[in-house]
Amino acid sequence: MNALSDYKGQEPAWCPGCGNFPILETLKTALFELGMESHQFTIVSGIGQAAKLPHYLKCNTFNGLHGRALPPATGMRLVNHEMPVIVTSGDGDCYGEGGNHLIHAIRRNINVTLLVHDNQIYGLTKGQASPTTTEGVVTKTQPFGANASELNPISLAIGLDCSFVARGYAADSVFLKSIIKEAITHKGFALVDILQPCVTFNKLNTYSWYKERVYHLDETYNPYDRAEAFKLAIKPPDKIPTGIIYKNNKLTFEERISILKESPLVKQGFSLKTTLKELDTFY
Amino acid sequence: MNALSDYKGQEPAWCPGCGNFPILETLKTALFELGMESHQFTIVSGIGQAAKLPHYLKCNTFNGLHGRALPPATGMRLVNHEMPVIVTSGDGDCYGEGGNHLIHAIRRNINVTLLVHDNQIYGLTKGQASPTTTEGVVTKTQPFGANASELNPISLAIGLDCSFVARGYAADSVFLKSIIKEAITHKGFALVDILQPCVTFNKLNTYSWYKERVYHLDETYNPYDRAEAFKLAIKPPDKIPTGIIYKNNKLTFEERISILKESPLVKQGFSLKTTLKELDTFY
Amino acid sequence: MRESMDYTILIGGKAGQGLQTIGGVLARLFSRMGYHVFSHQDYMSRIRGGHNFYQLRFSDKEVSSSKKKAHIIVALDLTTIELHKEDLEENGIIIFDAQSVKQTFTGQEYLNVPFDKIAVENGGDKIMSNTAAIGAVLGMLRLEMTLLEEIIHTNLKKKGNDIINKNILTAKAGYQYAINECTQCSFAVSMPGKNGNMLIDTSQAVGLGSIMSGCKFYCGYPMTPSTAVMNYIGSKAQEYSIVVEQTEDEISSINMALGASYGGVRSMTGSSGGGFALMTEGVSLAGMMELPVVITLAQRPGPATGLPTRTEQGDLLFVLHSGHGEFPRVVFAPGNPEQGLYLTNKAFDLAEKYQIPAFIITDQYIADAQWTYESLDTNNLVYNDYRLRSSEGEEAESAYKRYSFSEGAVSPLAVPGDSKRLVVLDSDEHDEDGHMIEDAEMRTKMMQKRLFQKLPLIQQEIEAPFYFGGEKPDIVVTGWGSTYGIIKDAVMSLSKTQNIAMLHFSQIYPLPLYEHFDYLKILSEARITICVENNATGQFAYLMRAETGYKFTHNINHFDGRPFLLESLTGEINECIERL
Amino acid sequence: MRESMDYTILIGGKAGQGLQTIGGVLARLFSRMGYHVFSHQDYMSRIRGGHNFYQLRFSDKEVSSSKKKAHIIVALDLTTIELHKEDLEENGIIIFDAQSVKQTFTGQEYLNVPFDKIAVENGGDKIMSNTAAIGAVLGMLRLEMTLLEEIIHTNLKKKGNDIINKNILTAKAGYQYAINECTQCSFAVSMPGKNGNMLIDTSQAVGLGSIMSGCKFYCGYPMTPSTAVMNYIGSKAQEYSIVVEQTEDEISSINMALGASYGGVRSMTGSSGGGFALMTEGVSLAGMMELPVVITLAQRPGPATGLPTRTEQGDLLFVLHSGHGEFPRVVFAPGNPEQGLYLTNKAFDLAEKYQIPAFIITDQYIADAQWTYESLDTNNLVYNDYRLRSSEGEEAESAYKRYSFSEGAVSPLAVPGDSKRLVVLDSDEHDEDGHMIEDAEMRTKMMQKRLFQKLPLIQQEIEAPFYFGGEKPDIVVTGWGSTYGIIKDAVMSLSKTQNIAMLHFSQIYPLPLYEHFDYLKILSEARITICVENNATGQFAYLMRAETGYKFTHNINHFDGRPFLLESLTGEINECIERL
Ligand SMILES: Cc1ncc(C[n+]2csc(CCOP(=O)(O)OP(=O)(O)O)c2C)c(N)n1
Ligand SMILES: Cc1ncc(C[n+]2csc(CCOP(=O)(O)OP(=O)(O)O)c2C)c(N)n1
Ligand code: SF4
Ligand code: SF4
Ligand SMILES: [Mg+2]
Ligand SMILES: [Mg+2]
Repeated sequence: MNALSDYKGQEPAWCPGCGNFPILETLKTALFELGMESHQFTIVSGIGQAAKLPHYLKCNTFNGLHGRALPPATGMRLVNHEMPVIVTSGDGDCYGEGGNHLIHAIRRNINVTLLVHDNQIYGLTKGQASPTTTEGVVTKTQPFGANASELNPISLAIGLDCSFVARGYAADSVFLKSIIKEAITHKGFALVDILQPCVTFNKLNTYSWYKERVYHLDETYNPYDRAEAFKLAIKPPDKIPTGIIYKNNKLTFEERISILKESPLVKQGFSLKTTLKELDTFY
Repeated sequence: MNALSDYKGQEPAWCPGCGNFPILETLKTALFELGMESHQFTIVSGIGQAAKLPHYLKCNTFNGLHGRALPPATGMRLVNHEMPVIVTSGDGDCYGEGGNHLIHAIRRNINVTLLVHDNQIYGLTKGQASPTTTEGVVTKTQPFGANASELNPISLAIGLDCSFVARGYAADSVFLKSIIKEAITHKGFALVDILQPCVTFNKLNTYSWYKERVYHLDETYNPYDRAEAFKLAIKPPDKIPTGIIYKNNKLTFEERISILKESPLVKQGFSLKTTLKELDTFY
Repeated sequence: MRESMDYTILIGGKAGQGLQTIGGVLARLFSRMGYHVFSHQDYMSRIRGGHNFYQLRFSDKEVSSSKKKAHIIVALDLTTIELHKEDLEENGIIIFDAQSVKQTFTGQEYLNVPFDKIAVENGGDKIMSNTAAIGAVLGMLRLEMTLLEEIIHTNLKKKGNDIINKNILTAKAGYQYAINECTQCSFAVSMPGKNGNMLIDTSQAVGLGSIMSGCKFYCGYPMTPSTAVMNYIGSKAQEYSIVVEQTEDEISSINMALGASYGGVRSMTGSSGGGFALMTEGVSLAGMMELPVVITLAQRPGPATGLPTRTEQGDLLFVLHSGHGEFPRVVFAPGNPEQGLYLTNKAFDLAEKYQIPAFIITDQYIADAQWTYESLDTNNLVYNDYRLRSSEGEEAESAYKRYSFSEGAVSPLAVPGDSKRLVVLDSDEHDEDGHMIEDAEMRTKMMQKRLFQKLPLIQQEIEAPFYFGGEKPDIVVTGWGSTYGIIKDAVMSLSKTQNIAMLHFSQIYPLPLYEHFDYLKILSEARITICVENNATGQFAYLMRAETGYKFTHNINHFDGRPFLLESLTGEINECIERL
Repeated sequence: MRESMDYTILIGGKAGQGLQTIGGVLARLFSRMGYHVFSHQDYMSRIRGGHNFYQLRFSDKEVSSSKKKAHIIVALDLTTIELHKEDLEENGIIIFDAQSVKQTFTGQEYLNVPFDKIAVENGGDKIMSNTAAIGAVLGMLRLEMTLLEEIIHTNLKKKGNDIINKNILTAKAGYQYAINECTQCSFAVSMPGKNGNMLIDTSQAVGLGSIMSGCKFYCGYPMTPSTAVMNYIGSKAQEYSIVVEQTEDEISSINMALGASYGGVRSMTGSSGGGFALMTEGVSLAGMMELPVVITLAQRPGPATGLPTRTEQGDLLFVLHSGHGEFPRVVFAPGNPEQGLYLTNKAFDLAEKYQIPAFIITDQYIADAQWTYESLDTNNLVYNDYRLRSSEGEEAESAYKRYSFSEGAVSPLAVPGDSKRLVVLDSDEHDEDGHMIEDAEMRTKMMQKRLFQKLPLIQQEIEAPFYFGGEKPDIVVTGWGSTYGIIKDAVMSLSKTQNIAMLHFSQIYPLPLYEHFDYLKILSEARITICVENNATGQFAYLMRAETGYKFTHNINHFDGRPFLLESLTGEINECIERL
């Protein structure tokens, strides 16, 4: 790898001013600084604005179905646990359609880095409420307002004892970069919920709205205390902490599968001959 | 309603000694004591051993698909919020296949009582690991052992700020009955995770295993403190608290939908004539 | 010149530039004036940028398709000029704002209208440049301004008088600019001299149809192009007391809709391709439980995410066979808003009458396309409450069996809580009471009731296909669903020189009985039969062959995500004729 | 008496009583002795109680179906006697333990063997009563005990010598009891005088096939009757280094399998009815991404949960059209374990060769049914690694295009991380690089490559259907999948008196080309053609008509969740013949 520009992919089709732009640039820088070349990692995504990211960043890409990024990411890791896998997802993609996979990816503690571009809205489909949309917001498909409480991905993940739980803010590039780098190098499932302004459809959670609320967790904060992390996570959202909120050092899923000890599955050979003896077991 | 025997349904097809029997009897007693007659409530279930329950207890029944009990329960409540709805589910049904619906039913705070017969195993399909199976247990479909951490439904639900979160134990009928009664009368989504021995497939979490660990939360415990409840929920499982672990008094989903204020949807009439004027809006 | 007036206007630009507003206002304007209008949309899967267009045809005779060539092209950006200038009709004109497209064009066919400048000078804000464009188009056509003022009033009511007045001023200025500058404008606009027409698209028609059928519950998960139906119903939810709920996923949608149906109301859900795929298990559940539900499927090109904002008829066979196991269903595919309204009503009626899932298939093209009508017939709409809601006395009620054999194919469906009747539904095979069973005899009886007894009854309800042509046509052009309009326009124009007929199926499954109208005879006796489909494999032709054995002599298939256009379809039909 | 020896043993009892163990040991015993064995199972959806049975036929000639009538009924409970006594063959015998069924029966056809008592007296524990029963059956048949001792040794190795010896003692006592007491036993058991046979069911064969095809990843969610394949592969996972993962739901299964395939290994998933329905979106994804994956569908009666432990062929059309949009696939339905092994291997090969989803359809009946073979041919199995794994140098690698048009229908599929090639897959329509596009031209080209260019190549790979009969048969009995054995036995027996042939499809889609074998001609020239299906609507017949226009003269359909039995199918075929 030589230059940051080597990551340049297709021209983004996002709206001018979209919070996805700084996320894309930050991710590129993080990868660059980690020395990961385009062919050395894979980005898996679902469908949504965030999910388009791998087209805009040169890399191995599995841009699959809406809500279904984590299962292929898991499959990929299980057959090749030397391949770093990053998932870029949206709040609808990950917490709505894909909610069940999130729960179980956390349980598995598969070593995948999940970046949720959380714009608190369905962007690509034009402005419906997402699971993180603030209660009460009225949209065309929420004629009575978003009547469900907004999902708190941080407390959910801590509730599931997720191995790495962080929150970042799209416009806070330097800090976000440090979080993303830690998430990528963390051994285990890492969730980074990234607050992302959607300038077109989310008129509530704007750049200035976030700016007033977002703050950094400082060095004194201990992310290893689960109960304290939970307390922080459920505080009223007038001030929004960013940084690594919780982490632990569980074994990864890949580490717990004995047959993966020696080498990744994809590198283990096969010959039909070695299997012929199985026929004998049926006599 | 006259007698407990009025709830008698089909002959259960459960194994002799199964923990589902006391749950069934306890539920009947709770309903009886609450004065709810068979036609006055509905039980919705998915597929699994627990899901067979409504056939064994005379009532309005929607025995739907595996993992999909909560959506029809929600649909039912939305069109008739005068109808109490109870869901009987299994750990696979509810936390595995149905995990996404659980998250969002909690977010909606739909006024449904969810009883999860948590036998920490897939019973009906013959003994595969469920999301609550203890890490490491080997089964035919877990040849490398259950490698994911077991799901903690209590901390998950508290993480989602579920309106009512309780744990009961199948063989502890009197206490379980009191929990179920409170869950049914609670206004909002109520999750009761019921520890249920499966005498056929779960050789680890047996009656005696539970007996050694289960204890009652006493009056001094304050279920309204979310952070404390979380602490309790994540304690190591050498001692298992039962009782109401967390609750809050949020508005229910039904209450937040303006058009349901006056009467349940199913009682609101319809006449084609009143809609004819809509044609004019297209000129 | 022309026999009748028939103009096409294309408005092109980037997503977010408001071309839908321009198109929408013009379409509404022309229909209010009493013209017949047909419009369709072409847009990319992005929110800003790219290239989109809105195409509108208006005429003093009925029009039901789009043409390739346009008389006026409103170019909001350079790309529009580059991409569409070849499609300009003779004497057609491209209007554009040289300053905003950052290039100028000269020549007979170009008219530079400084939209932005007009907007700033008259309205005080560039934001009104689209209003200037609308005014300019009217000016080019030498039409009156009064109706536009009315529309500005209605559309901007919420924004207050100041905004309204500024917009009117801007529109007038654009209008005047075109009157003065477009010396080459030679459009001969005949006055329709009639009352205003309705303007409606098929998503609205399906939404309207569901409201007029007493639908009380709609749930769905956003997915283009199916969301439009949800949006329409949502916009009326308060007024007609309809619960509209966005679910966490499509699996929840179908199951929640079934729960609502069980609860005793008419309920509906809808999606597109992948979202519908997730519903198929629930479709099978509806089949087993015998629960009424209406499902709309707005098709888009697959497989997988495909071309999410474009059009295709690629899911017919998937819908027909969706869900494991065997159970009856009805499948309708409206070819225009009128059919959309009628068939949605019929879907609700049959779903409840026979306790089955009923499908309405559209696609992006027909979902968005606007048509005009003098009025829509509502006399053919029905509303019957087929539920068992009366009270009978305790004993009779306790004898209630959800799946009783005693009433033949359709066992009365009671409403839980409404009486002492216990309503027991099971996804397993069950007995009359609704409790699960395993014996072969009961299984066979239930299959007979659910499937074989119902099928002939349902089939009797299906009406003849639309037929247009003589008794013994040489050529029959057949289609289904969204191709209704285009086939009609093509066949009408070809019928001047050919003994050609049109056959169109909107009630697709079960196929209509020959008793009503012997389409098989017509087809078998024709020399050339062409099945036109917007898919690759000819799915309707496959269905016809499977059901009737009949094989079309020709197939015309497009699968590029775009709708058929009149010139090219006519050309392709002609090729089939000539090839023989 | 009989031309050849052909005995049926039925073991009946409650779930949990161990009748599968008795049946399994007897089946293994007979096959080791060199007999031909066919067994099938009938069980309820419960873990304890109810009524289940295991039926086993053994003969000195090939057998491939079950008969209704049994020669020996081992009744572990009263219900078995009550339900099955009518099905006893002439001179057949019901053995039971009067004490444990709590009733006694007298008469020529009953033999009371005190299983429990024998077990307690010889083994010291009632738990061995099934061993006593096995011994007794051998005694009734006057077969040797040696092989049973061997089997007891192998099966109970882990339990230690004490348990083994007690079981052997118990078996011998049961044996001796029958020798002494069954004076009415008149079974004439010919010695096969050959080597032992293999005994295998089709779930095992499919699992074995996947292992022998280099499958390295299996994921699935438990669902009867599909779980057996997962169990088999799971039992070998350690030895052959296969990751076996139970997913949270079936949506995850198909998507995880695709992720694994993308990662560079052969991968597989499977389910039944409703679980498969949830996979259909992912099937479409495989189609769009052109990712190889093998999917097994073990059918059971639907709709919805249906009869979860029973059998049906009700999902053929659903599979054929599953997934939105249009893309190629292959569908195989093995009719016996031999075909199961071969077709699984072929599915893996074709899936990877053409980068498509390949399906293997079974059903509960064929999944559980055991067959014997002298040996299975492995010479017809292939393993080719079609992935692009070689290294080319940086420049060439950076020019790699996942969906390159330059190699025709199939673009080389590289392995991410294996070289500098970037492997870009997209669920949207895409260009050669794999990046999303919206233009009509690229869309059309991709559809042409993905669908139309591949289809004829795939079709060339499909082999002729199995045909058994003369050149000009009067009667042709046709079937697909699990009915292979029963049709074969029925047609063999009818061929003594009729000019009858059998036609069986296990490579179902695409249908075989006529070039290989003109089955259409055979059918068209026959007088009576019967399509036998274990479903209500005749799905294969529908497919045949859609694809070829051919309509069978007769259909035999069962849909009661039970397999066909020899006597009744033969009867029904005769009826068709007589009716004409
Ligand atoms: C199964 C399925 N359902 C629905 C859709 C339509 N869809 C595409 S993106 C999207 C939501 C996007 O929201 P989010 O995930 O928050 O991403 P954003 O666009 O906001 O970044 C939806 C509903 C789909 N493609 N597939
Ligand atoms: C979509 C689908 N997948 C799988 C199944 C098979 N299945 C039936 S019950 C069950 C699991 C039962 O486990 P649990 O929910 O814990 O209930 P239990 O039997 O233990 O009470 C499964 C996997 C199904 N019926 N439908
Ligand atoms: S719609 Fe919102 S999230 Fe999507 S690109 Fe535009 S600004 Fe970004
Ligand atoms: S298998 Fe387990 S859960 Fe199921 S009925 Fe038997 S004991 Fe109960
Ligand atoms: Mg979003
Ligand atoms: Mg369980």
